[in-house]
Amino acid sequence: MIDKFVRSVAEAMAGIKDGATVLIAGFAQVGEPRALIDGLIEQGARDLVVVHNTAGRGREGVARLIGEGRVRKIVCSFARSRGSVIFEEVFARGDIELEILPQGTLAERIRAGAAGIPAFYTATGAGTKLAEGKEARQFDDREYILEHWIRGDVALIEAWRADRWGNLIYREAGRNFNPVMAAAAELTIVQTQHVAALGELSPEEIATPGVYVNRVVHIEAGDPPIKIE
Amino acid sequence: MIDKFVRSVAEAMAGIKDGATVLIAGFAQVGEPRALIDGLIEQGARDLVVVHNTAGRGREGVARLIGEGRVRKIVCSFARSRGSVIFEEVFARGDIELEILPQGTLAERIRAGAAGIPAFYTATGAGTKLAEGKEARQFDDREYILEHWIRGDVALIEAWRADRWGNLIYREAGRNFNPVMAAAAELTIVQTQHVAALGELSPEEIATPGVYVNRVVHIEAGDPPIKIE
Amino acid sequence: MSESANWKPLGREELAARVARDIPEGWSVNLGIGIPTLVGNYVPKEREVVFHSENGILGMGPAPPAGHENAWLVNASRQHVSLLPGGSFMSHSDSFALVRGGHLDLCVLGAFQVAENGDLANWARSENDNAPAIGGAMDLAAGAKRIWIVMEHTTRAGEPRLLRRCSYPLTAGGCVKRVYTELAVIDVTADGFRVIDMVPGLTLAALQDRTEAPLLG
Amino acid sequence: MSESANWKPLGREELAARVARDIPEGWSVNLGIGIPTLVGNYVPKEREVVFHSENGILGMGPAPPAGHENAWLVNASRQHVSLLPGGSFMSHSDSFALVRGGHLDLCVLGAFQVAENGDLANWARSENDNAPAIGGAMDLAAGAKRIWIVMEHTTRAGEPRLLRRCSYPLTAGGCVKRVYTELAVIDVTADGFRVIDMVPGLTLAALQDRTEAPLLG
Repeated sequence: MIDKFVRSVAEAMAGIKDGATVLIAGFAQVGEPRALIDGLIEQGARDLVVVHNTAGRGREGVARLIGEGRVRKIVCSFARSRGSVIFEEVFARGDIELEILPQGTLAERIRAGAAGIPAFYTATGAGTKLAEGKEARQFDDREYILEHWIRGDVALIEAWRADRWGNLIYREAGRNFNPVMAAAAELTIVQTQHVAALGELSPEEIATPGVYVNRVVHIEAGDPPIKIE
Repeated sequence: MIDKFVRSVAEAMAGIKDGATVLIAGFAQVGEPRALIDGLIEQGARDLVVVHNTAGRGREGVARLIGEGRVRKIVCSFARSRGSVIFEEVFARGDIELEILPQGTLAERIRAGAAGIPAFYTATGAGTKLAEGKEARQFDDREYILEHWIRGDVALIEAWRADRWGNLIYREAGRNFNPVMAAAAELTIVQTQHVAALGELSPEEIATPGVYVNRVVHIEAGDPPIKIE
Repeated sequence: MSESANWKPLGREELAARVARDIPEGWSVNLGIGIPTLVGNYVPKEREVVFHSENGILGMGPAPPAGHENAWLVNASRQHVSLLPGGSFMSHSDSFALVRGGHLDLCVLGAFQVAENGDLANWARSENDNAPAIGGAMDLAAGAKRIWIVMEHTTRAGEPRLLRRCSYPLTAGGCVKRVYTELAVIDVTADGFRVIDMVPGLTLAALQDRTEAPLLG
Repeated sequence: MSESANWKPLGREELAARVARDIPEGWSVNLGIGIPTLVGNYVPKEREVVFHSENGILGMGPAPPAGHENAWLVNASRQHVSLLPGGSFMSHSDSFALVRGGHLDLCVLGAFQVAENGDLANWARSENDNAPAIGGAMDLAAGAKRIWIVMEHTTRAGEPRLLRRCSYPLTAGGCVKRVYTELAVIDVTADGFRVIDMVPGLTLAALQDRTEAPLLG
């Protein structure tokens, strides 16, 4: 019997290695796998490359992971912003590398990793400062730049409902980076708000099929905060 | 009020020009917009480039469109196969161009068209006869070939349920090429088995949002045939 | 500015309403942070416009009243929103495929500078910002069918923002189709900026005084 | 072949059952047309394997009895199938992203020829087929984590199919990990073909007689 549920966050995080590339989903704290991020801090892996939409806000989650000196490099679309206080400190000390990407390029590079596409051309960023050092090429008289795939060793995912095959359904804007990151990592770890029996999730509605999922832990995290950090 | 419903197939097909590239969804007659294909035959546009998984089987649908001499070029993954009798005749006479693609490359090239990616690298077909004339490139010691986007002037789509915004839900294996083709054409025309009130389709389950859809016609086509041609 | 006695600049809300007037029914529209976000409030409910948010929402409705927020429903500006009947959710990758594939009829953005060839600068005020927050701006600027800009006509110091060439780092080249300021509505054409509307009492000469690039009347 | 008195080749069904024996629980598996399709029938129901079909099905179950087909549920071989609890549907583009992104643990395909370096030829018997039916074979061959081949050990004319180099056009290079024939199970290793199982009574020498490339015992 396929059963991807594990009993604890500690079990879910087992085996993550120093130097791993970790994709962390979530947008504005919605669909963010906070319990797994805390679990990663607890687990102890260092020298991580973290791929997340921001460089962390406030003092929890990705910000805390950075603050504890565990992130060698952050790949994100929002670095400096109101609330990115911990990143600012660490970055000012020169203790973290930064790769800044347009948000859609970030999403598409992860999608390319999931789909076996090592590189693709995009108009986003062409002719701008972000194109520096990137290969440019014309197609039909428009300039595009070459972007490469991003693949994770680990993806941390928050789902609304999950079954024992690892099939996932998300909730409203909690979907965001979750499906694409879940599909782009070697080891995909999920925290789910609810557990569904096999066959209970609609086959038409499953947003991430279990094939992409390795471990699921049941965490009743509750709603994201209404006051957004 | 947004209302993408039109009253007839003739109205749905209005304005399709000679020389148009037409994406036609469906796989093994499931999710195939047969009424729209018949409508296109009726409508009269000629010199078409048709993108479809096969070069037609039997004597109806895409096969009939080809048989009536309306297709200048067919882009497909299955050309010669049991049942491709009409294509064979026309191809033997030299009256149709053929571009043959691996099925996944076909789907991904259409997805690239939908996503604004003019070209991408793929391992599929690298080192084979189908790579001839295509740019090859190594990434991480593996060989890939460059494939270009496919965009349609028109897409013909079959949905299970549609609302007046053009939001679509498909049925089981009837999804196939429908969502990706719907997103990759300038003019996306849908035949739907059922009409839903606005707000009736689950926001989590909508597979094609109405943004991609231009015209919808209600056709109770019924089930695909159990005896497959 | 002494001649301002003759005319009155639009306020933030009036400016948002002015933009909203030009959005036709049926368009798919993304609204950037700031004044652009306010535009949605001025599209009459019976004129159906499909609002998109980069984090995977189509068919956004107005902000819910305080105390009635849905914690799971935030837009790309991290504000709580609602979903209209007909709305739907998608992943970030599907959402940006929609943006980058040219499926938005319009994106309304703020800007620091716009050049007469349509170049847009709205993400950095200096070449030296080494840790910027770009978000989806470059994807939207390069991907949407039309970019309309809402911004103040000049900087607080009175420096023009409508320029021959942008001095700040570009977001995307040649993407801006129209600029709305508190003083005027200006199209970007093959011949440069063309004024299509001004606040009552303002003269083209007075507007030109506040604009670096030449204005066509 | 006179020495066949000493051993009995596997029939189609036995061959399918032999392949099924080696598929562990939890794998995601795509089955090609022909004998590969039969493999699913021999995986015991209690050993959960997630079968994939290129046209967008995960979690396929067995063929329904005649008269109980679901018209909307066909696999990539255009046969009616069923969906297991836990199964799901996806688009062709998502389905092939799954294939091409390396998310299938196994794909079982038929073949015309396999070379000792793992090259596969299974779509054309001649360079001159100018209108072939390729379908998803090249995507599967290039994308799945493992390709296992099920084929007859020789052609009807007795020509070997396990070769030093394929003479037919390639489907993909170096992709085959294992070959199942009616006579033997043969792994493709860095050193070439290695026999890991043979039908009772068959000798390595007799198998080598039917094989162009050298076999390691």
